Amino acid sequence: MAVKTILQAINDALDQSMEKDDSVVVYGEDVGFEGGVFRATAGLQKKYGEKRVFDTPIAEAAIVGSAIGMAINGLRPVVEMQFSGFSLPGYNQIVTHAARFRNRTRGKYHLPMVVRMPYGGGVRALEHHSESLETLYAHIPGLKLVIPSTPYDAKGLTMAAINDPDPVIIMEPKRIYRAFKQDIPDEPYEVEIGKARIVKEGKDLTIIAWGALVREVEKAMKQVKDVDAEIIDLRTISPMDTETIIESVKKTGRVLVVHEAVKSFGPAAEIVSRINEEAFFYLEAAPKRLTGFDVTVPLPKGEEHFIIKPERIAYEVKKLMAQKA
Amino acid sequence: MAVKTILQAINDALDQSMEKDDSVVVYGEDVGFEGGVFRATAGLQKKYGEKRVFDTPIAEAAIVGSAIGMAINGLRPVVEMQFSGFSLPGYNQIVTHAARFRNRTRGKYHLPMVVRMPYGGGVRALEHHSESLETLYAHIPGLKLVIPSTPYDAKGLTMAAINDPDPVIIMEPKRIYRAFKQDIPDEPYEVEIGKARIVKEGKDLTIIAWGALVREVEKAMKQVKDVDAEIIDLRTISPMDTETIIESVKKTGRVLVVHEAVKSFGPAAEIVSRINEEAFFYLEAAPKRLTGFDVTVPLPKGEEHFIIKPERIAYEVKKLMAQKA
Amino acid sequence: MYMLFEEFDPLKEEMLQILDKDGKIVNDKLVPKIKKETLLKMYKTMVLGRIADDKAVQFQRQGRMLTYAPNHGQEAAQLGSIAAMEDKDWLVLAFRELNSMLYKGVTLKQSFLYWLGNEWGSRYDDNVNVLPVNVPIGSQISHAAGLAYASKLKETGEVTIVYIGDGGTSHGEFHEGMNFASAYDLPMIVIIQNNQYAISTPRHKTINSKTLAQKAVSYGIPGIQVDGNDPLAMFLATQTARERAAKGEGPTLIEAVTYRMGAHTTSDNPKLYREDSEVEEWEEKDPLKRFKKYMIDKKYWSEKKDKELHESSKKEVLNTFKEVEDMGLVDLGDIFKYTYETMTPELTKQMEDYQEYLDEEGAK
Amino acid sequence: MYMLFEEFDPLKEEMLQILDKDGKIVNDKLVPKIKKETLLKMYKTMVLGRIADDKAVQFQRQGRMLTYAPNHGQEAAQLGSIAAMEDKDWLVLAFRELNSMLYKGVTLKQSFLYWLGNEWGSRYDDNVNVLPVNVPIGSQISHAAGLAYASKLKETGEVTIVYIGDGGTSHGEFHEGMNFASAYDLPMIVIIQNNQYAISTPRHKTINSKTLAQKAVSYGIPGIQVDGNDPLAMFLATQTARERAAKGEGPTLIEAVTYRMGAHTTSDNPKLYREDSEVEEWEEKDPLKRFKKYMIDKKYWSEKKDKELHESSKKEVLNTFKEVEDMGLVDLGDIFKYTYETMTPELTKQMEDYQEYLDEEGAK
Ligand SMILES: Cc1ncc(C[n+]2csc(CCOP(=O)(O)OP(=O)(O)O)c2C)c(N)n1
Ligand SMILES: Cc1ncc(C[n+]2csc(CCOP(=O)(O)OP(=O)(O)O)c2C)c(N)n1
Ligand SMILES: [Mg+2]
Ligand SMILES: [Mg+2]
Repeated sequence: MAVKTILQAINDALDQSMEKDDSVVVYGEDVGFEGGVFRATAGLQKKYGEKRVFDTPIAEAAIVGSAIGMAINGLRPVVEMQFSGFSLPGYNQIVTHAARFRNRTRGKYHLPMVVRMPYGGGVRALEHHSESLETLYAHIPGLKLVIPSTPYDAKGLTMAAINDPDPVIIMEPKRIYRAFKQDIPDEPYEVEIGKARIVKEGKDLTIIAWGALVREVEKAMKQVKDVDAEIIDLRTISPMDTETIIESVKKTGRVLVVHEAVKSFGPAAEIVSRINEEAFFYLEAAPKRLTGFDVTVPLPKGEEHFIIKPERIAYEVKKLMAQKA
Repeated sequence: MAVKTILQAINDALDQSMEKDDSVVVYGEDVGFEGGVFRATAGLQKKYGEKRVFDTPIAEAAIVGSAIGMAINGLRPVVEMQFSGFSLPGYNQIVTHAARFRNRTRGKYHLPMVVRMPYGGGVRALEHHSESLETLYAHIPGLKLVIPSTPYDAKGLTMAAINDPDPVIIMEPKRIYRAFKQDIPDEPYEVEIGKARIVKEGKDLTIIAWGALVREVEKAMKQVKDVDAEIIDLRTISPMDTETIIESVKKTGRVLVVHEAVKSFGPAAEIVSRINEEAFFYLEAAPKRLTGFDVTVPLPKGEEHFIIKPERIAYEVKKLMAQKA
Repeated sequence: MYMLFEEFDPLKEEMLQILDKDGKIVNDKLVPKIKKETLLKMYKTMVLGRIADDKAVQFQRQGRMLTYAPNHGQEAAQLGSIAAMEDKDWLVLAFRELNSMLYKGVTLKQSFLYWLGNEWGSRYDDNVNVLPVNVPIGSQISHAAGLAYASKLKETGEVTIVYIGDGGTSHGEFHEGMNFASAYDLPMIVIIQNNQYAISTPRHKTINSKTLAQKAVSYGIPGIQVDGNDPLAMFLATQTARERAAKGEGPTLIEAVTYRMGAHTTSDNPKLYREDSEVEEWEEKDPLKRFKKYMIDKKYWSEKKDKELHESSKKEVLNTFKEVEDMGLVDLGDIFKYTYETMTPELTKQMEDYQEYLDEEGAK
Repeated sequence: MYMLFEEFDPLKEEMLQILDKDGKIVNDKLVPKIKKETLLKMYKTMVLGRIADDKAVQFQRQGRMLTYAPNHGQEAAQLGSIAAMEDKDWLVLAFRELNSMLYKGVTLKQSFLYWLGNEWGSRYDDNVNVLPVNVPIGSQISHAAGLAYASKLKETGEVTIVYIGDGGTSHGEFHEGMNFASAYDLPMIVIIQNNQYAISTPRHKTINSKTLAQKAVSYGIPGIQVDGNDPLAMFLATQTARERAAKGEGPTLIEAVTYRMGAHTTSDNPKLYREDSEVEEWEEKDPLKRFKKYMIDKKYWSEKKDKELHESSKKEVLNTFKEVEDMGLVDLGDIFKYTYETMTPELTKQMEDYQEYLDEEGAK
């Protein structure tokens, strides 16, 4: 066991995966020599050489597209998009190819590849560095989308993603890259993709969050001592662990979904709809979405209002509890 | 008045907009000389010249990106993506720029531009010609997304989109491009963006659809004579006419949303969530989504199962009515 | 080193030709050594490809085929290049390469199945290193680069050949893939089938460079313009490029100057945008005609054999199409089963719900 | 016609230089005629830009600036080119063009406001034809093409100048925008600021072509490599390109060979990936030093004036920064008001709900 940040845990996962399996290659913009702008890939090029860890041109479509070719030809590429906002030029490759090769070739070619991307706001960054684009990936059949919220999960989900036979997108909540440490196992391990984590059991209401917001929910619930919330860290956005959500809601009857992505057509809508489909008559109050506003993430001098703080979560929890059944 | 198909109505709208306003330009792949692969722009180059109506390289990012520059510099570009599946290489431009220039420059530059794209299945086409990608555009703040279901609306929405001060995406249900005709006004007119249309009033349940599926819903309800459904054609996916939906649901207490886009994280989820937020205690049954499966639209030999037919709508209506409150 | 690429400079609009339109050798020194059996395989594939192509268009007119992208006229561009590759090499398609596919082991049945709208048509045999038809223009170049990267890393000696159209070179994906391949000196060959049109749009309307081969300059790699209707010239250029690639010296760009004799696809009417006279001019440059003459001159072939081949090929085409036509719809399960290795709970539920609907309603 | 572009052939690795690193004229015949007032404006802007740039880095170290992309070393590449443009022309930015922005009428206040994270910093004055900082690499090229298309259609005589980095040329968006502009002969000038690095990645690691200027060949347009630290050479190349553009002959690609003396942005540490000796070598080629010498030699300038200018510029920078620093947060309403011309009902509701939260909780 060793105490690690999320960033160190990711580095650990990449390192151990490369060590174990020669077919793992890691690349992207500034990923090689420098070890990435956040240093998630630090040290890897030195250890595994320039062929397995390398810098690319600024060309997201080619980064994803080449990974597709590599995956078909026996490698397990793990590529980085420098920020999730810059994954968009590679979006065509991800949607029309990465997500589809298995189905298109009726299983002849499948793509064990991983696309990592730091995402989310709260780091006082300029435009396109703060987006939360879960929906764009979760809506696409053939992709998996995972988001860790702790160092333990960061390592385990990254290793699971690399071992997965299908393409996995990892959105890394960069706001908490170095925010805290956790004692995690030294040896390789996986966190199962498709399974949520119950952060805290409770009976009064269900709060669903992921990434950086899990901690904010935890902080919030310390401010609302009289409410016994069940907190679920979704961990995998797609395929979603509907079962865990439904069981919880059946127990609590109330639900708050918290995310930083913009509200309309955002991930919370899917969660609310699944709850409607499978636990409608258990609901004692209208499910509530607490999300980013339907605007471009403001630049730092306005981000203050956009970021979801524990106080606002607490406020919504109280309002939700006040609704009578 | 003249009897027109949706395709002719769109052509009419483009023609009259170009006639009225010299700043309107129309371009895209094969849009000029040939008049588009569906012939939506037929005759325009001859009438308005090669400078205002022209063929472009196969380069969706440049098509959208240049439209942004033109809109800033006083033109009103109306560009075509040959199929909505091919809008993805232009998606980065649409999301990071088209949707944002007004906000980014605090109103100095705004973009009166239109991106037209035929969309949807049911035309026995090969891959990437059948997608329904509403969510990808509706989730992006700063964009508007409209989808006509009749010749009348096709002309009126297209003209409204061209006159709109903000970027508008038009998804054109190509399956019904030529499926039927309607008597529509010869003179220019607009259909207001952001307003749904009540196709048929009713009291038993609310069915929400758009594009090619509106007619399928109508056909379905002829098969279920004992149910008095209120049918809403959403027309504008974003910004959504929540009010019309909520009023209807408050009256009926039951709701079925029908769309061809894949289910998970799809547009129906947003509709269901809004209903939860504003009419929860009026609901007598769990809102139901009848949508495409979470798969790549099958090629023609499998599309049969994917396409939503009136029989299936009728089946879901009956099941929904059987649910007791 | 690769004199060929220095000798034929696209910036001077020099074009490599060996076998002229009348089947005469115009450049003796450059005639590549091609094994007889290779030439025969090329020729036989060309005949089968031509017949399959023309029949497919016919079937479509009869309402028996959905859509189809004809190759007629572009056979030499495809066969001349693919024949210079080795078995282990990778083939990455655009969508108009029936002849390269057939040569490389995709079956006619699979190809017809694809165009009839069945995913099983892209499930090529295990040992066939061919990626499926690639619909989003330009995006295949970086797939090829990725395959080539893996070959290089694993030191397999494989080289990847990838096709694209003239129109496709305008796409951003072309540029990124080319640059990526050149940055790492990947073993890759890019064939631009310049058939003069992108659907209705003539190549010169949207592309300003005199040649397409000169786009190689942008990537610091060799580029050469070749008579795409000349199978020998295509072979030589590709063979030279393959040597270069195999030695680790990187990718090469080959522009095959050719012509699409038919429609863009069967839903297109080329009469709307091009002159008959232009088509007739290119008819003269037909690759099959000149290849046949060359084969007969070389005594590898005869009119009699040709007649027999035409008959057997025609029979093969008709039988195969019939077989494919009779195959019907895909299984319901297939629609769901291949999205992920393991079906997700949600997908399983969707399939079951739909099955329930079929069972209940089908019963009525 | 445009002899300059024929004389300096990037394929032969010829580079245009007029004023060498010591401020000596090395190419007498080519010295462009530049009005004294223009030269003075260029020089004054360069001094202000240099000081603002260095201060911004300092402010950031003091925790007073969020992030910043330094221009130090690239001033001549920017000012030499922008000064050859006319008032009505359009300027399209990448993100490292403080000097071009200042020259073209963006205020220092606006620029600081932007880097401090306030959208109002991109709300340039009405008569200033400048597009805001463009973060997604490469995507600005087609915006420039669109502006230029409109200029051409409306026959306004405007020309658009657009900047991009060396790394940016690898992006698909660069290719599409360039090809688009060349296809319609648009009045547009593309300046590649080749500062040798894309963040940590040296230009030669990911780009195989000997020069970047030669990428023009791909679009059938002129390309020229210029000493980017020489304001006179940059002026001449841009002026010539502007003439060409204004005559309707299409775009030109200019590679300015320069160097980023500072970090990529203030969150980058270049010591990790480059040698001090390299930086020192480029220090010798400093554009400001040589420009100053030229101005003094020409008797347009003096040491005394220079000292005064440095003092007044420094004061301006400090005062402006202080002013901007004191501006605080943006209004809540501004976050919502500019997404659409008219706020949508949903957005209005979101704003009201949030305001309600602020009112209720703020009160406590
Ligand atoms: C990204 C993308 N945009 C548009 C299309 C529609 N489309 C199909 S083929 C084609 C023209 C291709 O021209 P070219 O590259 O010259 O190939 P050819 O058809 O001549 O073989 C177009 C525009 C597409 N398939 N992909
Ligand atoms: C599409 C996209 N991908 C990645 C980035 C992140 N990024 C910002 S600057 C930069 C390097 C740019 O290098 P270059 O074009 O040479 O310009 P320079 O910074 O040297 O001025 C990168 C990769 C981005 N802004 N946009
Ligand atoms: Mg073509
Ligand atoms: Mg650079």
